[in-house]
Amino acid sequence: MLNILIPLLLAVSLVLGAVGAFRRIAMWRRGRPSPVNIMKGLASIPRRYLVDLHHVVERDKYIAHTHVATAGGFVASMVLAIIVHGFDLASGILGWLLLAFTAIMFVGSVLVYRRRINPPARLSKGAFQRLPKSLIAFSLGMFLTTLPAVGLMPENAGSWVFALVLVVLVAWGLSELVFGMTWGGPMKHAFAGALHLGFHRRQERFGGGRSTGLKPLDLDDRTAPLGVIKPEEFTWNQRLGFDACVQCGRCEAVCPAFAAGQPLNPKKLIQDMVAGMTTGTDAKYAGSHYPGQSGEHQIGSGGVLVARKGEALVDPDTLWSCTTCRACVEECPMMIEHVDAVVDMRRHLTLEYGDTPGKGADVLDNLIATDNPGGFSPTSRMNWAADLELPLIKDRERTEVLLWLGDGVFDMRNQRTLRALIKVLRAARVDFAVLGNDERDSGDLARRLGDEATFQSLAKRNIATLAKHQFDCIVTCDPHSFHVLKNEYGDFGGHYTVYHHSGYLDRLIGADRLSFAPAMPGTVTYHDPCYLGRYNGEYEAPRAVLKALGLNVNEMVRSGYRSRCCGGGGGAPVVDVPGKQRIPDMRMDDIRETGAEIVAVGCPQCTAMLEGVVEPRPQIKDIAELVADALTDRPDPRHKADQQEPLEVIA
Amino acid sequence: MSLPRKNPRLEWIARNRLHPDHAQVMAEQGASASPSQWMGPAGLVRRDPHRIGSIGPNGIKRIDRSGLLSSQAAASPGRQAKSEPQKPLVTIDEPAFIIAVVPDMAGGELTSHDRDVLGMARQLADADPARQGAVLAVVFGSHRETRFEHAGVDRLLHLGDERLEGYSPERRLGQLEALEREYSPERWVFPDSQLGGAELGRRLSVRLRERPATQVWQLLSRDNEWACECRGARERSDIVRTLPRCILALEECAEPVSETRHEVRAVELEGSVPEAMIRIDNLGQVAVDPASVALGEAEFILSGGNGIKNWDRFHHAAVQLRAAEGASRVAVDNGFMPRERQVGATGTWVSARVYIAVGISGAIQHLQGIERCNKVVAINRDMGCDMVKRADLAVIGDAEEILEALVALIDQKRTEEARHEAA
Amino acid sequence: MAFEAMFEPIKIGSQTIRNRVVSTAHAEVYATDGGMTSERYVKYYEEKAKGGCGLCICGGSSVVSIDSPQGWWSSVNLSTDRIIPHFQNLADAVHKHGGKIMIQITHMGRRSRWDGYDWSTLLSPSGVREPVHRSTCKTIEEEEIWRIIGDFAQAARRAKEGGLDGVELSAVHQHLVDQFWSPRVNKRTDQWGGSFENRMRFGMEVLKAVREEVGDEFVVGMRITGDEFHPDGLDHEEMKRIAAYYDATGKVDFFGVVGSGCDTHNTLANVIPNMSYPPEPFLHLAAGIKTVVSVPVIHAQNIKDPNQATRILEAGHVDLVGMTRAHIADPHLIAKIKMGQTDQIRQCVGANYCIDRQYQGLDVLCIQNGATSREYMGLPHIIEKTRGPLRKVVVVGGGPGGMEAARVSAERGHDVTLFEAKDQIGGQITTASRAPGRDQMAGITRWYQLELDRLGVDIRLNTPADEATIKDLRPDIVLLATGGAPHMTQVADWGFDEDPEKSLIVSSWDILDGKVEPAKNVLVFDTICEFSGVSVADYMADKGSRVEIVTDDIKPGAAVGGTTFPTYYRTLYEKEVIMTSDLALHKVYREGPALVAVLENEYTGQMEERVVDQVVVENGVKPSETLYYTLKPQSRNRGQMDLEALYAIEPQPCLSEPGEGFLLFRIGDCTAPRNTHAAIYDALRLCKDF
Amino acid sequence: MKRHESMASGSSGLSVAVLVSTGRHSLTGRPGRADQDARAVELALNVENSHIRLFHAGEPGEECREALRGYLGMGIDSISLIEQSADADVSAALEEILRESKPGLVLTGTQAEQGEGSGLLPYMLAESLGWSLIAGLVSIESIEGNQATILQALPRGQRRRLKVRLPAIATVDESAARARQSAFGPAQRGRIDTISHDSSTDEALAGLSIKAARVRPKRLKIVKSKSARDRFKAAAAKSEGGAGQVLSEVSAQEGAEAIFKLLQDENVLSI
Repeated sequence: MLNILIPLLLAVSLVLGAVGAFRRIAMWRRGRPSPVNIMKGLASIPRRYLVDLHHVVERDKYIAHTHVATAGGFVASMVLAIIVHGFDLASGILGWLLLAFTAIMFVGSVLVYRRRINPPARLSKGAFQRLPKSLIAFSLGMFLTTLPAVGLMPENAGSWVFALVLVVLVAWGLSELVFGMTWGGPMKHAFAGALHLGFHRRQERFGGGRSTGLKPLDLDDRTAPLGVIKPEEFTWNQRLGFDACVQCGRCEAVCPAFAAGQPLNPKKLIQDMVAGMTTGTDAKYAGSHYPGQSGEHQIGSGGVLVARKGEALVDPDTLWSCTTCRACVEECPMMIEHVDAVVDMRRHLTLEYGDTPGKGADVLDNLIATDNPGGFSPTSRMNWAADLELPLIKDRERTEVLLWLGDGVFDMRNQRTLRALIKVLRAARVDFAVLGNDERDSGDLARRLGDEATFQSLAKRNIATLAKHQFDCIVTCDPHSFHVLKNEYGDFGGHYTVYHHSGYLDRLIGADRLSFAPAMPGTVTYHDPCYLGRYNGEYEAPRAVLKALGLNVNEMVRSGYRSRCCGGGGGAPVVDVPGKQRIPDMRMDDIRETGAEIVAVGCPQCTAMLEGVVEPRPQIKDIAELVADALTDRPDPRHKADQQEPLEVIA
Repeated sequence: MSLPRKNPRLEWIARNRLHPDHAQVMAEQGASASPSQWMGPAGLVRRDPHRIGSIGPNGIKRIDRSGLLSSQAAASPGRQAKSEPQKPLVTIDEPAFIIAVVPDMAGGELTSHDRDVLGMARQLADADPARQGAVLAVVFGSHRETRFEHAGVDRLLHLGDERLEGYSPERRLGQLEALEREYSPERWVFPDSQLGGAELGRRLSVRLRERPATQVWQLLSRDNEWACECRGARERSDIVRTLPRCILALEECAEPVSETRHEVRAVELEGSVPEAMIRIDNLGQVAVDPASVALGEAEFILSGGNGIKNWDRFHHAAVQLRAAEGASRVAVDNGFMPRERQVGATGTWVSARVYIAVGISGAIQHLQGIERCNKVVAINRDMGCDMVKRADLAVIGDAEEILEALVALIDQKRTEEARHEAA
Repeated sequence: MAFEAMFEPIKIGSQTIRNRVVSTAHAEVYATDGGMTSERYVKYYEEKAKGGCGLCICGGSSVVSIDSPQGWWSSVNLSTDRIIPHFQNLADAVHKHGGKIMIQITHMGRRSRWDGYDWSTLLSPSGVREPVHRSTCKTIEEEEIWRIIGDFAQAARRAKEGGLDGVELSAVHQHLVDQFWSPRVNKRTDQWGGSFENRMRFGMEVLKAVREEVGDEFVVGMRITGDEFHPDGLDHEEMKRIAAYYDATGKVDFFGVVGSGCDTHNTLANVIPNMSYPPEPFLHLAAGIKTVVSVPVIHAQNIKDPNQATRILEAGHVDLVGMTRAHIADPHLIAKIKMGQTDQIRQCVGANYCIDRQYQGLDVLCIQNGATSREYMGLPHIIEKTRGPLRKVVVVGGGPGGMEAARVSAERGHDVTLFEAKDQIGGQITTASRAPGRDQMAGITRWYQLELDRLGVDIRLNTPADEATIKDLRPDIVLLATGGAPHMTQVADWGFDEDPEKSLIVSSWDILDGKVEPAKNVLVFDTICEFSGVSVADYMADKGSRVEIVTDDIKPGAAVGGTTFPTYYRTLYEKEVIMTSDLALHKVYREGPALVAVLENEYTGQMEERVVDQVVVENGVKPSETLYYTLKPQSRNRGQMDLEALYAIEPQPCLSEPGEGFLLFRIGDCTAPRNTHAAIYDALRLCKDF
Repeated sequence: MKRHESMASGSSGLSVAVLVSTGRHSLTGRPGRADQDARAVELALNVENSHIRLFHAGEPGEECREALRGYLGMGIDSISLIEQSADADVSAALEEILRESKPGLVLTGTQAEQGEGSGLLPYMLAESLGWSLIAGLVSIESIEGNQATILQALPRGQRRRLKVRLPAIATVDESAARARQSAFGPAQRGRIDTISHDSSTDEALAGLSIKAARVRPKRLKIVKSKSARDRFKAAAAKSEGGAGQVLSEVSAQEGAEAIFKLLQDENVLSI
């Protein structure tokens, strides 16, 4: 009986799976087009799965091992089962292999099961609570079914009842694991996830690459939608990506807004995107909600994801709570792009409705009228430096370093950082110049607030200005400008070598162009700015600079790629969505835990946010300030300077 | 004052320092009329230096060491009475022309803006001695201004009709048209202010088909012809133009009249004024949240200082009075009030109609910050403090008790009013 | 950004000034060695530049000619090329921090003393004597006029060669240039006097010669008055005409405007308005000048607060604000604004200790900041945390010495407890601030209160410390700053008794503190002649008493400085207080309901009496020493301070010596009665190394 | 008049015309919405059941269009741009347009950000059309029939309630609710319909000389005395009122009554 039923079950499930797959793909394809290379994409899946994805999964050893055992065991078992049972080729090694893999899978499944007893809050329940049982059913069923095939058990051993039990077990397992995969069960992640790896909209992320710049909108095309409000307005591969979500909740666990009690949960957001594509309701969602929200939500009238008035799946405040820190993206084993989705929807709210909340409207108006978010006169950009006699690039034929000052020029706190940086550059005799009043806001803030039009206007004008001058590289102490200049201006024809000041200072130190007095006693910790770390992968240079100063960095628990945002990114302080606590306060608690007296930072936003925490608290110092404080006048400067070779990286 | 009684013999002795009785007479004379020096029982001379000298015939303190004139002493020394010097009165009986001014009269009194505008009108009226003009002020409704004469008003047209009381631009326009018919003023001058002048001035200008000069901030005299400089484009430009007939002038457009008094001769409209078509009904002023108004702009401020012990009660009183809250520097430094509430030279300059200073002694910086307040009320324990000297009304006593009584009084009036309305 | 208006750069001539804040010219009294700028001078200005000041104009009344003696005020001497290298040091020090520095140059004419140094013959257009300096002078001759014009040009050249950014020609304070301008002084009938043009001629020739010598790039400004306030002097309209006249030449890069003349004691007090004046009392004069000139206008006079400065600048009354005394009190004023620490600014209270010392030929010091002008000695404006052991410091007494000791110790990072017997800190400052027009003194205390709160000092009010409470805290260091009490028992015949009912005399403290109500007829006997006596007389007269203030010194308030006694005199005379000198209080006795005070003439011994209701005695302070002598034997150092270390601004050796028990020091009036500055200075130099 | 009433309160709702001008940013001079006019549009958008039309009379050009897009971005479909020469007196053209389109309510800013900025235009239109005029409108509370209840701005943040007969022309005060954000999408899609119209040259304009505004500091205390000592005293003395009434030794109740009376006399108590 079994040798008829099992192949039949296999066949049926495969057919059903294929049908489901077809329907699912068709559903994804209802999104906007996004060109991909199908064959290349498909071919890349195994390597991306085994290397890139596993790289992320491996951060949690328990689940990594479990996943290898379960998923590896299943894939192998399934293939072998088709051969062994479907084509009745049980003889020899294959049957034994199948037994071995189902056994491995069984062990994995038990581990999954154990995980699901009192699971951490970040994990969704619902259908996912069933999954370990299905896994066990499949592995156990298939193991037992295979025993006779290899001759460990006599054919027709046991009663028909036993056989029936086996069939039910296998059927259960197959339905969950094979066509459940394409019909929206919890195993959907395997199917969608694999394809998502192949057709990811940021192909650069695989193989150790990095792709963090936002994709531009084509503003000249009057028919193209401005951002996203309906599920179909996402590109098809974004939709595919949402569907890949396994609801592991790692994003939720790292999201600063979620922790602060602001109404954002990246996992729920992705699930809402899925609900938008499929059922239109979050009734079946069984994970944590957006903080402060509960109950069921339906897609809004007209099929919109976000409602301006009334209700929809997503509240605008959810979108505006995001600091665009990319912690969720960094942590996602399925490599889903949460931030892109957030910004896409923000774009629609801002560009179509002018619904930027809080001080957003003022800031954008200022950027349009004065090229800086504070609304200061553009001719007063250099007021802060009247006594520094900074060389203007327009007076120079060429310069090694173009120092991009950023809007921190209007902020008295950041002026101290800039002064420190200039002191250091002068001590190292760096040939630098500034744009002066010709500089404009980089456009970062406008872009994160969804105002792509203002961003592009600023970007294009900045690029035109930069094109007039000759320089080897740009140095800035603002990671936001750094990111935009480095990663986002390229789409508009601006390609530059850009350094964050920590990176540049590291090079100067490496080239022995700076000398320091012995470090003062005291403990230091370092806070990674999101736009320097996760966005640009620069974790080492700032630490190297601190080390060169003789400072020992007491690392925070959350540092490096897992650094917690200060709360200052993505325009979050501008829109200021209320929560239960403030993100910078949480970050300051992280800092206090280290016992550090000084927290070294490398971003004007971080400085402002952390200094906003009420005293007593550790001192906040930019890396440039720490370097400037430690400088000693070099002996015999002039002589050495004359023979100074330019830094090879610059020349 | 009684006439001094004279004794020629004693006077003679007093004048004659060689007379044997001289010293005794001098002492007696002094003793009878507040002695400055006499012999004490211990045989030591006793002096009262405060009594030395007397007020001489010029009203100036005089010390007569010769003793020659001392018997004529009229009054003992004391503070000289200060009197306001009388300014010359200007009368213009037959003016060559009329400059009509329509002041805002906010609160029934000339505002400082009104005085500036009257000052400008004065310049226009007095420019040519050969052709002396008169300034005619038009006042609608009731008023309590007593110093028109010091503001440069030659003629006063007081239209006391109660229907002209309050905001009534259409009726007022009708009256001004009548004035135009009867007096044909050479120029019309309005304060360009939100209090009414800006609106009424523009209404009249278009009615008279005159293109007015608006936001005029100074008069210019060019080749014997008047010109003016105006603000344009929302404070962004200055416009120089010849002076038209209708002028809407900004604050500080001219110095107010300060050196002359004027006649304030009452005039009336002879003819009857046709009933204006009324399309706007004034439903009255609306209560606004004092917190929505910037401190520097607030109309009514309750300000607290060192003398406040219970700040909760102070805040409660401010809410009840519907007054904006201010504070002295000391109260802010001590952490009882936020920095942005600090009034004074080192904080915010305020210009309230009424400023109540509770328990504020009145540091000189604070007094500077309230210089532009119309009425200052001091509630203080210390009668000698500078705030009491500055105040228009000072109540000496326990600040909290007085505040509490005031709040209770207002509560009571409000309840009465509510009952009245309900009835 | 708050205070934006203060931070907008401005061009003066060829120079860009980084902000709108100026330390205007004042006599520092620090130049040495024939008028050369010294290290002290350089460090004093460097500190301001470091603190962010935009422009420093140094060297008030720096002389260009040898017959304008510089020695009396240790001012700078530009009559010799020897000055040039000194200027180079000064310029480098200020430029290093982004500041600009110019110097005021002048010939003081008659406004000086002749009885010393080279025994110069002073000069003036018409030989009219100057009251403030009691100086006679000769009438200047044509040849001398041309010599001095040349001296001005040479002095400007020296400033330029020394690397300074400009010169300010002083035509204010009745120096030679405005002596020519003012009809009060210039009675000449030749081409240098009479008509407007003639009176202007000397200044114009000076300006031309200077401009000729230094060229167009070097900044040349003028400091002028806005109104002399003399009936026969220059009034505001005349000054506007003068300013416009010089401005029209295009040779002047800026004008500094000061309200009031100053050739009498009374007008002199206006020039540096003390705490009794309103804020910026003479701004209208500077604003008036600004309406007629085309170049930037600087105005100083009672501008001390960033809000005030911002308001003035935003309104456009003037282009730059002078915050000179504000910088003496806190040279880091600008830096603190930029750091968002405006509440930490030590604000000038207008005590005029600085300028009143200057008029006595003493170096300029700040009543509340012991570090100012002592930068060269290594006294810090910013106290750094100690790297040594953290200690328990107990300070007893919350007067100026105690407050500064607690502040400095806490800044060092120590655990500080401050005991104060009264219900508020401040000590004698609180008493002093009760007199009319002296309330700003309390600003000193307010700053300390804010700082001590910020630093987390444990302040125990209403707590008279005794041996037990102190030792309970297990202190490492005990600092006594317990001050003293009025010294009422010096003459037994005064009839003082601890029981107020029996006592025939009252202390000035009891009156000012409100413990004793002023009576109707009062005699104040003031033998100290400092602020306290005139303050109490003023206070009582203000409350309605008839007051006679008697001193055995040469005049009441004799020891009150030159810019402050006039404001006392104005109010005392106004309130009809009788001021009597040369009489000592011999005895007080009761006669019926009245008190009789027997006074003895200092010079003849003749006695006379006053019949009054109340006799108030100001006889200074008697130190409170009880606690000290209780603790002394138990302390490690037996209460002794190492004076060599103290005066050399070095750590007390006992701090680094091992041993059990606490160290004991006493500072301020509980040692010997001196003044606020002395107490603060002692506390700073002692505690900065804890 | 009859026809107007039907326009103002008919079933089709109130017809609101907003006269908008081109603004200039105060610091950079870049073209954009004029602040008060944008507030007028905002007010119009908040009138329930209304039909809104925007008019601009002026010289068409890129800057003008860019500025007008600012209004379109508020969600307005189209603006009628009445072509006029740069030196035109636009009142005649606007009068004609308004006469034709018969709105129930006309809203516009109090003062233009460019040109003379005399704020006279709405008065001229009201006078020549014979409509009501409201100065300093802050908010519209209700519209019933041909009557509107509105709040008018007074200095120091105070408000006055008025009932006005429609049709009316209202100048909108700068303290009215701020205009909504102008969004890029609708700004790009909205139409600017050009209407040709004869220009009548504003002859007086040639007689004006216009420059950038000078700084005009507020007047400081005036001390004009001819006596040097009086000037000196006035400058150096603290401000004292002098003849104030001092109530000492009165009960708290009596003190409170005296203060209450003063507050009533000064009309600062809202009871």
